[in-house]
Amino acid sequence: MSKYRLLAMFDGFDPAIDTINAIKAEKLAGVSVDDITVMSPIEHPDIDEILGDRPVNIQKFTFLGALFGVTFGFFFLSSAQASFLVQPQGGKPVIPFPSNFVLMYEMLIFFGVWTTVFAFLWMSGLFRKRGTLYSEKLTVDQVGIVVEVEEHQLENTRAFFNDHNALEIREEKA
Amino acid sequence: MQFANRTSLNNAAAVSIRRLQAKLVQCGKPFYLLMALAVMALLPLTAMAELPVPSHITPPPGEHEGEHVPQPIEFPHDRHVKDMKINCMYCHTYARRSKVAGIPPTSKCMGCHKVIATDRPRIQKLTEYWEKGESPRWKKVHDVPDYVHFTHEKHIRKFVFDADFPVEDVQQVCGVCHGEVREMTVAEKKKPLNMGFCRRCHEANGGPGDCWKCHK
Amino acid sequence: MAQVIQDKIIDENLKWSQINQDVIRSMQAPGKAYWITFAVCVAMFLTAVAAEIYQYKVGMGAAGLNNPHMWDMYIATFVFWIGMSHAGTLLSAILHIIHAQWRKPIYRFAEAMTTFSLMTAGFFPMIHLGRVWNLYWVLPYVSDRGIWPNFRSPLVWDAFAISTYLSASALFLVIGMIPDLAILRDHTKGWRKKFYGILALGWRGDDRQWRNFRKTYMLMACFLIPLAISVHSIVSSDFAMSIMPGWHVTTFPPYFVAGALYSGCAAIMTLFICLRYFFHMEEYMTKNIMEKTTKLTFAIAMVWTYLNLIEFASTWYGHNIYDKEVLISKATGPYAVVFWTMIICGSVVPFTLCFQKLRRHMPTMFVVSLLLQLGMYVERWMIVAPTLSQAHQPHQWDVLWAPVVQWAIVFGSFGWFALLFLVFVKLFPSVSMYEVKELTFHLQHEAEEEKWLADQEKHATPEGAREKPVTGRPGLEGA
Amino acid sequence: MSKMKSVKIDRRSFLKMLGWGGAGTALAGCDLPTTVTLEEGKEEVVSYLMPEEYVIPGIGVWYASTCLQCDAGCGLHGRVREGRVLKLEGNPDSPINHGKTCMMGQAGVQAHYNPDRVTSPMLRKNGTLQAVSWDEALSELNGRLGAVSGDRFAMVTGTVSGHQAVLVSALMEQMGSSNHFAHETINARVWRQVCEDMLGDPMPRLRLDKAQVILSFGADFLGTWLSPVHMATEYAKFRSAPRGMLVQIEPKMTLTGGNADLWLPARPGTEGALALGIANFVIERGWNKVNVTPNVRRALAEYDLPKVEEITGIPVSKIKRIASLLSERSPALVLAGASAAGFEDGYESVAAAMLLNIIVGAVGETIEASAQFPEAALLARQGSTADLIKFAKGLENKAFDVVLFANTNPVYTAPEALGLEKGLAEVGFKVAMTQFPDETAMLADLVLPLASPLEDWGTHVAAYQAGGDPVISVQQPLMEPIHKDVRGFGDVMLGLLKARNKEFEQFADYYAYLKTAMLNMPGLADKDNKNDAAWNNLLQKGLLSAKPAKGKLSIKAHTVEVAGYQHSKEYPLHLVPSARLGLWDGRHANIPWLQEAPDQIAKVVWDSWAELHPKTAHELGVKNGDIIRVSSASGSIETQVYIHKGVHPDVVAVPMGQGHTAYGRYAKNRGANPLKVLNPITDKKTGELATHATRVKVSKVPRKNILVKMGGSETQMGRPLVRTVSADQFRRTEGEG
Amino acid sequence: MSFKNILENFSKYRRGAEEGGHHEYEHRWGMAIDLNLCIGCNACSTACYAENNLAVVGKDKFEKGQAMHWMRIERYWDDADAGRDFPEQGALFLPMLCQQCGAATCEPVCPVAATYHTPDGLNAQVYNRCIGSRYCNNNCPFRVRYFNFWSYYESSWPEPLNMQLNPDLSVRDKGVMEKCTFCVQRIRTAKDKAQRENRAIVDGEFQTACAQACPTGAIVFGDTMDPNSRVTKLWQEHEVERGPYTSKKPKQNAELRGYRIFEELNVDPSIMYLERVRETEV
Repeated sequence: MSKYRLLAMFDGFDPAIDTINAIKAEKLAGVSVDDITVMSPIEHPDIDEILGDRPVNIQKFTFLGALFGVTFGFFFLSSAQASFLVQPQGGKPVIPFPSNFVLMYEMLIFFGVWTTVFAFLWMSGLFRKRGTLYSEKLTVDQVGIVVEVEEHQLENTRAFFNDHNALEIREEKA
Repeated sequence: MQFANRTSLNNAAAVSIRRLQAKLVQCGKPFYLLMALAVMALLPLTAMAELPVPSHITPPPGEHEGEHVPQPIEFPHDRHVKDMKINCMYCHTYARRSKVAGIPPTSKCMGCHKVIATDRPRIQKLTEYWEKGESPRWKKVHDVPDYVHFTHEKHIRKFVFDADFPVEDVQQVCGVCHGEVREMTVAEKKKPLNMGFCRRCHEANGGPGDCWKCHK
Repeated sequence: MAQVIQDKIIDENLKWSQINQDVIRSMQAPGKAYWITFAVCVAMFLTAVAAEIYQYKVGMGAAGLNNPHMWDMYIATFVFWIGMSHAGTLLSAILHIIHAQWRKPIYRFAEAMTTFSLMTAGFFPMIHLGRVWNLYWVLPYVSDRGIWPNFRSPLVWDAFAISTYLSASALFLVIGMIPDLAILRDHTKGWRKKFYGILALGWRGDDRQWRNFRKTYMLMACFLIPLAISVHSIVSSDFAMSIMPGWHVTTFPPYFVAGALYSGCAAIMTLFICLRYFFHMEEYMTKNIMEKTTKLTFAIAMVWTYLNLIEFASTWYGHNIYDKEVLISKATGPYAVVFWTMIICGSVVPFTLCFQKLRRHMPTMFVVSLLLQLGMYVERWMIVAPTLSQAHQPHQWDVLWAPVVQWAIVFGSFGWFALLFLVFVKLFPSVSMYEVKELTFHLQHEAEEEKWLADQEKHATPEGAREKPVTGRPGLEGA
Repeated sequence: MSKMKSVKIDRRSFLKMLGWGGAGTALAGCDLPTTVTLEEGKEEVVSYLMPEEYVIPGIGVWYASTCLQCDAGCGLHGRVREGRVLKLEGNPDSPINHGKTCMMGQAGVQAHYNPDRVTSPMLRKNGTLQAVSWDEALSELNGRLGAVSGDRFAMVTGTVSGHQAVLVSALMEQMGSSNHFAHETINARVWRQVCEDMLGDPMPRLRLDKAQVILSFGADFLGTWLSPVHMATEYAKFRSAPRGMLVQIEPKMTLTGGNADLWLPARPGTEGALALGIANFVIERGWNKVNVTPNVRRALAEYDLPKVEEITGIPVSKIKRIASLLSERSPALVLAGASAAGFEDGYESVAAAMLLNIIVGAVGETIEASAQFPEAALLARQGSTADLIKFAKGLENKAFDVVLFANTNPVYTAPEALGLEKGLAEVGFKVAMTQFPDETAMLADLVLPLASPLEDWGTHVAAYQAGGDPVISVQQPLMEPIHKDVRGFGDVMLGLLKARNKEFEQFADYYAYLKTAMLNMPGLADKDNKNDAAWNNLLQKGLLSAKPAKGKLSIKAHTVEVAGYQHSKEYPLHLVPSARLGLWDGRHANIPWLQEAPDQIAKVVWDSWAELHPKTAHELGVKNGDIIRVSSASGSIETQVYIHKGVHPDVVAVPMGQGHTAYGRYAKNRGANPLKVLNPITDKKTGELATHATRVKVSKVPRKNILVKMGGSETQMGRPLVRTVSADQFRRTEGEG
Repeated sequence: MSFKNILENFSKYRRGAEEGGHHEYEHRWGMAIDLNLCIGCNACSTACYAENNLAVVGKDKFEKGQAMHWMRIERYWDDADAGRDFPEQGALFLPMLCQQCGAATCEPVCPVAATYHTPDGLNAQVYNRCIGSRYCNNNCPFRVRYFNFWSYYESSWPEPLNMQLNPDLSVRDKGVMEKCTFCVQRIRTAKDKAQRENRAIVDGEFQTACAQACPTGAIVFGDTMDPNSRVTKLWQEHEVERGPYTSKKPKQNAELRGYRIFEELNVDPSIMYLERVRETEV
């Protein structure tokens, strides 16, 4: 049995939210609210709310990156300084804290930012192949809902979306 | 100095970077600026990629592909050193007394060659110079930049006289920087003689690390 | 009701498709005026390049520097451009964190300004170096020679801070632009479609992307605020960490940060008016937003003025003869004209921003914003030059006015900046489309909510409805 | 000549330059992108043919010689490396300079390596100087010399001593001429005459180190007077505990004035009256250590203090103070230099100072008999401006057919009013022996390029013998001539003599002559030491001390008459052509180091300036950098104004040294030459040019330039950079010595 | 491993100048300049030009303030003279050269460590490392660093003047900062010689060019760590001690002449000046 993906397009958020609420209320057989994907031109707080607890883990990477930055910074700087003993003195010690703190601060941010960005690219699944179901209207004002169903539920789903005022429905084989 | 002695692989990289630099220099200044920008962007990655490796290697690694330098007289080092077993400092007599090793005065050459091998074309050329009262204008093969202060005298003292190294084998010491001169006719530059080369040797052999020891 | 319209940030009934179209229209093939401006900028930039080539060939003497004046306009300009970059961060990061909605239509070009002014600023340390070709020695790379930069030097901190700031702000700009790039990908043709298709990184706007996007954006904003402040503190430490009178000032870091925000805000005002005028963006860059920007500018101007005065006061009470003499000489010496220009442009001109009529009058604001920037530029120069003129050793006192090479390069930097900006507005959306959409969505939402509330109240206490102020919309104006 | 060369190869091969391939060996300091890669085979190395054992490449060796930058005769040590002389230092054995040097001595290398030297003989053909060979030049010269008889031949030199003086007088003898003129602008001729007349010793030793107070009437002994380096070393002792006090009276602050404890500008030309006034007061109070004859006493009595104040402009209180200092702080020393001597009655003024010396008992205490050099023929023939005037007179009378100039540049230094250029145009054949294309050489018919002092042999006997034993110092070459076509002064002279006298043919060259002469010098070398070892010893030490013929001072105090002060309506100001330690009389204007070295007081570089007192400047309405015209009866010069308080308001002081019209790239067309506008007034007694007697007027020229000087602020702005303590405190902490 | 290095020597690397810094000084070259003896004659300055390959910049560049005199004689007039007709007490001369500060402010600001402190107590300037940011001179209260604003090789030493160039130190090209080195090439030569002869350096064995030329002997150069050197004795005599200002004891005898310029800036200069003596009674 092959699986199909369906994209239903809605005019604005209100019908989409209604549809999701309907799915949440298990009006659509075989589709759980956890499996649907909502595509929208902007981010809508209500949709987040309805879709429930979908975790975001970027901040953990950020934390680790920043932590790495600051520790790496310290050891990098002080090992460089400790191996370069002819460096300017000016009456200052070999491993001076004030300047190292400044540089560690910068390195904290540097690594923090970069890990955040890499984490974003990875976690948001930007490069992941997820079918071709897409419509250019999604970047104008329409909201799309993508569900994955078994072949036998295809008709049923279509009807469901049409019931909920979907403007357009596209489908593809998973 | 702990950061360190790179492996020969790294050194090869350094050599190629130097070549690249030289090429860029030929290309012109904008490339230099571009390179600086590029390095600026990539800097922290570089730092992560090449963390220090410890090592104590004597003599320092490093090779250099020297060019053949045409000299007024094709002086056969191999003949003198290998076959005749003449000590380097017999001719390069200032090495133990001065910054420079010195080219032997023409009188020194003539000291032997008034009688030895006078029929050879190279010796005849030498005799010609001698009779004119001139010295040949030799081309410098081993050179360091003008901002470098290098003294032969100190190195010879440390590695030969203070170390009780047999003076007749001094070629081995000289060879650390000058390569196997006894295998060459005209001397060629076989060691990079750049700062990394000097520094690695100074680290491995307890030489001074003060900038002003070697820079002037 | 008129009052209400005036108070709106933008018209919430803007069609989303209209937003797309308007912005894409601004990016279409440029007209004559654009090309003329472009040519002028190229000419300015090329003049600077010629001056720099000359200077590179003959040495720094071409810039007319001398023994006490080892630094001059190059460093002042460097500080100016770094300062300029702060406004973008302020608008996008700080206002983002505190949910000030009015930032949304204008933060994009402010962010671009950040990146470009950093790119401009980055040139100046190079131009100013005696041996540019060895610039990379400032960077901490593992070297065969076993030597490192001197991590104590504020100039090395600069190198760290600027490269961090440049990469972070560029990433912030690019990441924040991804949804817009997806819009462009979907609604353009030809090479642009391919180009944006690559840059959009496959953005489809699904909920997972949006969630991660928001989080990332917020995290980066959180990083950028301390980063921006540290960057300008570090730039100020080029001076504050020295022992020179007039430089070794404890209040320099906040003073520099305030000055940076100040000049950045002024620059935003200038660009705001330019974009509004040239691209007919009146619907997005409304006078209301302008007003908010000017109010913010005024507040920062006052902070700057205060810090300026407190610097003078601390010098005065500190009673160090060296410091004091530099201060007196600033106000009365050979550079007095410049000093009073700084005071008038920096502290007096901003009072025009107190008047609503003037705030809403674009030509006036344009002139004022330029004056503020002039004031901020000479402020930077007043930090650099007088101290060098009159430092500890009276034998080496000297007065220096920069010769033509320096001026050419400084002007050229403005050309370069404008050039980058001109290219940017034609390649990338200078108004953030998705955020404007969000803004209209929220405004609609708010309006409906309010209406609903008002209805509720009408039902409950019908007589109270008249008393309720129509402007009260907390949560939208933010701070 | 070929023989000489072989001698040099044998003995002095270390002078050969090693590996100087021109630009190839240039020390490119730091790596430009174009020089970052070092390629093999780009530079050349050359070895010695046959080196001395002690010559090691890379190691500098010091050789002794003598400094010829002025005529003080300081001993030198020159550092030679790879055949190049790199640095000059003082010879510590020399009693004159004790291992020290002045800035001019330091700059000797730049005179030697000067890029504007004359490199080959030049003969005037069709009105222009053209390079010729030495053979051609010498045959022309010998021909001309053969055709001239007796006094129709004249020779003009600077101060010349040692064996060069011997050769010069030999040549004059051979030519049968008595017209040898020694010309020196900066000299102490009047002082010498006064010393001779009043003390019986022309150059008595001055013991600055013993003096407790020095009163100097314009004697710039730290800068330009007698033997500056020696005086400075003595000054150090004078200033060390117990510290002596220096009072300087002069119209324009000199270097010595800048170091005085009390600097007073008397009205120019009234120094004599001031000295007499002080003397009068000293005797009046009975502070004199030596009694004077009634005649002298009567003459002095005329100078009562109010009158002296009127003449000199120095307040009575100050005069009294000086007088009491002279007696309180015994021993005292009174000196008189250019600004006192440079007047019509200059001799009298200096004599007045000497009288003061006698009265306060300085003679015998701080003025000692000189150690006289036993060989009279080697003594310095000291230059003077009187000789220049005599020479100019001769030119005016068309008395010379052939003139030979050697190491002197009178066309530059002579005042316009002497008409030297015009007179020279009438001379049939003028020969200039010089290192540089100076103004005189430009007028000459034949220019013979001389070797620089660092390339040449010679011996020198300083006029002012500083030590207990008189010395003759040896000048030996420190390197091979840079330019192949130059010859030493002695060699040229010897060549000319050989052509006239067979006796000289026994000497291959001047080196051989000198060596023979020195080794045969009676009373100097040991009898049995006439060998190479003795010679090498001499060269190593650089000088030879002689047993002194100790002289005795015999005081002859006589009445002194000084003229009163005359105001002038037409020319209200005095022109002071001040001498600079640095450019000297202009002979060092082609040395970049000395041009770039700021004047010690004015701190101006690379140009001339006219010092004006702020009051005078205010009256004229001029500011720093404005151009003024300084005109005397004999001409005018234009230069920039420098306002400072170290000049008398009646004075405009223009330093000597600039205003060359030739003399190479560094000197040519730079500034103005104050000597040019001097009136031809002479000192009545000695015939010396009265350098300070010219009256001038100043007018503003509507032009302005930027005064290029070193230093921003003129005062310390309240910063404790140079801190001062009082002499009392110094005495308390560092004692009486 | 560097990590181990840090752990083992951390406390050593944390020692500032107040605790003696991390390196052991072999020598600490210093000077005493007696302003009572200095006559301002410029001999030292010219000697410096001769010894150290200083460029002659010419009138135009001198006017711009680009002169390269490592040693300059500053001449001041008394502030009090402002109201007087004549400077009756003469001028004030101050030989100003790099003070080789123990806690030099130029050192920590150099981005590439081209200026640093040697074990000889000198502020070294490594020309070939310098990138020309010129921060060091900005941070030097004495303003004794000189920047090569132009390339002077061609203009300053036309043939054959370049033959005079001292091969013991480099000729600096454009874009490089330079300054007084206390004639480090002479120090180096003397140290090499002493090492060769297996002995310590003798005081007075060599001098800097300025000290050697100075006709009045106002400049005394030597090793302040050598208890028998002339310079040490002078320092002791005048109760001037090395070290930061903050840890200073007051002088026993406040009237002694020794002082260090800008000592209150805590830079620990290596040059002690002796106050100029003035006969205040006149």
